[in-house]
Amino acid sequence: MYDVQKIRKDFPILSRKVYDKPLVYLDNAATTQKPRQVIQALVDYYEGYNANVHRGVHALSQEATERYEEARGKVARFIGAESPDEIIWTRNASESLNLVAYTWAQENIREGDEIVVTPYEHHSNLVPWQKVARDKGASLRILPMREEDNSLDMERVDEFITPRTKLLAVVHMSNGIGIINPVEELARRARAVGATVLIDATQSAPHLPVDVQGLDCDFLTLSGHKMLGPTGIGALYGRREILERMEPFLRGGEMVLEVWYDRATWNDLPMKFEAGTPNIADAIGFGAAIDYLEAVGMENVRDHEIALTAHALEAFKELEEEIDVFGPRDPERRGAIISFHSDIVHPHDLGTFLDRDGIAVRTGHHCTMPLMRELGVIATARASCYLYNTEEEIDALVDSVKRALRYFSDGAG
Amino acid sequence: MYDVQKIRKDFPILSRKVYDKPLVYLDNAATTQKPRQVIQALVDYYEGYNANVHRGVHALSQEATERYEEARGKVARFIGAESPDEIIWTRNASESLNLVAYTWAQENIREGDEIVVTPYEHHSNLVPWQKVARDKGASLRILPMREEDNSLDMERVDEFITPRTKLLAVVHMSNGIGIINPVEELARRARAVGATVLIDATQSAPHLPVDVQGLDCDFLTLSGHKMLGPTGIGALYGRREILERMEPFLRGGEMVLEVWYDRATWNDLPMKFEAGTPNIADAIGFGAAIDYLEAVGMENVRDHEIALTAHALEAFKELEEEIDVFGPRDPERRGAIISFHSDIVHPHDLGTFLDRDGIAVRTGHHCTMPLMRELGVIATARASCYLYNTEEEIDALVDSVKRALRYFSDGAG
Amino acid sequence: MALGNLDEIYRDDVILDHRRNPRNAARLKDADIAADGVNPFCGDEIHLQMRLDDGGRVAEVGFQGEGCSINQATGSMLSEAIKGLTLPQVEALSAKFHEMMQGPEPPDEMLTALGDLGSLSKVRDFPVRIKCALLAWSTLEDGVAAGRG
Amino acid sequence: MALGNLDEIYRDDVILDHRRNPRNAARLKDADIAADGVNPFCGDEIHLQMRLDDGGRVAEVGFQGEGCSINQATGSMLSEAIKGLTLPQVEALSAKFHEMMQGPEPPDEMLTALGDLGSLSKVRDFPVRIKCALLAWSTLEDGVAAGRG
Ligand SMILES: Cc1ncc(COP(=O)(O)O)c(C=O)c1O
Ligand SMILES: Cc1ncc(COP(=O)(O)O)c(C=O)c1O
Repeated sequence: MYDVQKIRKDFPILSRKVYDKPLVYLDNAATTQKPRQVIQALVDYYEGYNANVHRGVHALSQEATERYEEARGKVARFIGAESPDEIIWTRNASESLNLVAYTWAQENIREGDEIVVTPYEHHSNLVPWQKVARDKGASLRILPMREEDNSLDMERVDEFITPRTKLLAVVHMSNGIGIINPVEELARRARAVGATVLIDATQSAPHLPVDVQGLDCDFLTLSGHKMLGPTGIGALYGRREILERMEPFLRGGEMVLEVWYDRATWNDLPMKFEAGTPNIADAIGFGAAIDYLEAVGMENVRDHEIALTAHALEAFKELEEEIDVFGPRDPERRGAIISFHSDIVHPHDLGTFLDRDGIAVRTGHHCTMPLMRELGVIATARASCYLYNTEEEIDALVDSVKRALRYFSDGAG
Repeated sequence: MYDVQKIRKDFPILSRKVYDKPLVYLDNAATTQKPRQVIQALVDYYEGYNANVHRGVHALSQEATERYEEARGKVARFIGAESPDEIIWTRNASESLNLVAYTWAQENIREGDEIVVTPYEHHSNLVPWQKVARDKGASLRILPMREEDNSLDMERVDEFITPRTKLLAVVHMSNGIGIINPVEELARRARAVGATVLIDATQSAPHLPVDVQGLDCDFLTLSGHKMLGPTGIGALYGRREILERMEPFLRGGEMVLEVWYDRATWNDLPMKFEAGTPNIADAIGFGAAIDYLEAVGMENVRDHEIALTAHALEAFKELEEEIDVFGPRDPERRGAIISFHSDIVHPHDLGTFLDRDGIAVRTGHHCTMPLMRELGVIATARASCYLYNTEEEIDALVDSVKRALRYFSDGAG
Repeated sequence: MALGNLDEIYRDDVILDHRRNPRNAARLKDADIAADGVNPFCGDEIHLQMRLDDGGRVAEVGFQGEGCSINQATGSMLSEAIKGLTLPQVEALSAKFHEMMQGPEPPDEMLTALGDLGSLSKVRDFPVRIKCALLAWSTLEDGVAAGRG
Repeated sequence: MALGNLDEIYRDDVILDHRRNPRNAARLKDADIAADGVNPFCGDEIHLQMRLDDGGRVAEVGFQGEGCSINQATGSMLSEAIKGLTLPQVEALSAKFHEMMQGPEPPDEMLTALGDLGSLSKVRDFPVRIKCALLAWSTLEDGVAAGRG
């Protein structure tokens, strides 16, 4: 049985008050809270065995190295990678994407090639490709969106994924409006034309089971802080054959085998892509976050969030006149992210109102400006849930939104 | 009065035992231990106000943003930068160096230009320039070293820093042998020929007062974990005029102003160089580390370490026959890093012996393979001190080294 | 930091008036100075145009914006306040406004001297919203700096 | 993990013997297979050369190295152990050695079967040093793989 109250007890911050009201944290698409198990993993590291990894003969270094590499193994297993060597530590998903853009893409994209993305891309899965396209004389193609439910128009995919497609770089779950894209199908089509496939799973992997073999992708990105882990640690999955053929990205200590004044040779995977002292503590913390998620079970997380989504969509129906909720109505086709807009009150003013009720939502473009333009708005208010959120919290949100609408339609807006 | 025992009490790990012996941690050039104030700053963040920064209207996000930017201000003040905008957060010093290599250097280094470095460079301040030199048809010049005391031959500097010099990229304190280079003088010479000056202060800033105005440098690098801070956070100082003219490095969320499908504009400094969710917790932890160092006082740290160095050099004199200690004899010209070699026992075997006595030293090339070649060795054993080390610990080291020499010259080696 | 009551910013008569009846909303053609600003964190936009008279004073202003109440009200107030000022005076006013929003608690005389703009000092109690009140001013400063060459 | 006594690796007669009298130390000219390895974490080096006879068996071996006791002793033992083996047999032996060092606690028969190499199982009690014993073997494997083309 999924016991959300028991889960909540693991998160110290959830008992915090904001303006004397209980914190209702619904900003999980931006970053998630951390269970005490993760915080304790950091404390244990710094109090017990902090040392630089890989190069030390002493006991602390040995212990740190073991726990650090163990964490890499956890990430590998969590997404179904064949080997921990296919997991490169990065700072965040943005760095993971830039790594591919600066290496694989610079080496493989040529004039006339096309890079296919969706309208939902986070800036971090768009702006790096803009540079690649400009540097190489390639172009970006944007898959078309259907007006009705803001989902991809799968019937027109063949116009966009063609033999000219060299890279498909698509977001799995949109942080902007919560939609889940049919990435398996897109990957299949891209493979059929010989393209390389990158999946931005930054927003999906925290909330549903993700498996790189099932998705049949070449690259996949993760950010630890979006899945109960510490800030400052992310990962790039890369298929071994591809990583082995790639040039390194950052250069320096750890990633080399031998160095002379005028040249150097590279270390094996995964170190080849990791220059300098890694973020040891947070990698271990990320491992602890994965332990936590696996103990709860990703299927259970997903089921809980589907139920929350259904509850929220139902509750927002009452406000249909005043509020547009973006994305499909079917909770199976989306994450527990409710992104909405009202002409009565600007999202910022709404955000301030909710904040005073202790409710944390995000307002703005969510780093998806092109998507906002497609939706015809400058910004939305976005409530995003995680495994510790409850239906009562959704109710508190909806109640507060209702009062805000009254408050601002009384002329304040 | 400098009370080393009081300082030690702030470091939980120092009361740890290794193989039932008290830990003697002398691997500070690799990474330093953390005071409880830094660990607590991380816990406070995760338990009290963890949220994504900059874009939130809610209370947690506001609090996180304030503390995070406050930490940037602390780093700026610590090294005498004119403004927090001149501090770019990175993962570590290696990333800081690569940032300059991928942006400023790619934009400014041209065919025939020369990049001047020293023989002491850490791989992270050498391998990135090798790529720049190769990409651009430029070349690397290595300042000459004097045999006697392994210091730079300042009399020959003019042969190397010439009008062809475009960049001087030099380490302040060598992590390999502890020598402190006359970087002010080198910077002055480089400025005189119109070169840009980068100082790798990764190893010096933790141990002595460093001031970017006094050094008159354009870039300077730091790594938090080498100065009591968490792993995963470093900084690049860049003079504002230079940073403003530079293209961005990593692209994505946070570093943009406006994004369309086909183009984007950049945010102001420092965000222009920071893509995606930053390492919020560890930046705040880095700030706490700086608070700690400032409370002790960098002059006091330096004095303590000079005393330790003098004590160690004196103690090693006894072993002159069996052991070579690299670098100058004058403690004012070096950090508290004793790097040594003996023909009787390979550094690794020595490291294992010391480890069993609870003494953590590093053995190997210390990511300075070219320097090792200059010294005529493959590896050294290196004991490196910090503000919490004591003369008794040095004595324990020397005692253990003596016993090791006996053990291995009895035929085991 | 004091906890501001929502009414302070959302029921304030002056702010409400500017919000509902934005001044100088028409886009100026033949502007001497034009500037566009965007808040990178939320996407709010400001568009400003100015025409100078022969004495170098602001003769006409145009202001259009997309954004929250604070952003919109500030833009409207600014468009009135800068009329008749020389460019150095515009910059001095902007500095004064920044001081009111981010400096130490502003004295009453300061608020009175700033007229309608003084009402925005209440946004100080909503720290995350301060940047909403500053966007129009930083856009203005960019415009003046660029106009100067 | 058991805590190894230093004497186990530093006073072991077999290890000491190989360390002091390295076998096959001369560099082989006209080698059919040559490989060089370096441990990226410490800089230790291994240089291996092999000559094969007409039956594809290792006829002659050269081993030179710069490094710690474990590294040197392993290289010397390896250079003896692979003589007379076919390349697939060399690979099988390497796999066996890896298993002894990194697999579950090796049974006595395994150690006996491995001869001198069996003495290196004591390095298991010094986990950071295991890689010192593996460098020669991974260098060997690289050489065999490259030699096969
Ligand atoms: C002088 C010097 N430069 C650069 C570095 C690289 O620092 P990091 O590993 O934190 O990137 C080090 C670390 O050993 C160093 O000592
Ligand atoms: C779908 C998606 N991709 C990429 C990112 C970037 O992640 P990070 O900020 O951790 O680099 C995010 C974060 O908002 C995201 O939601």
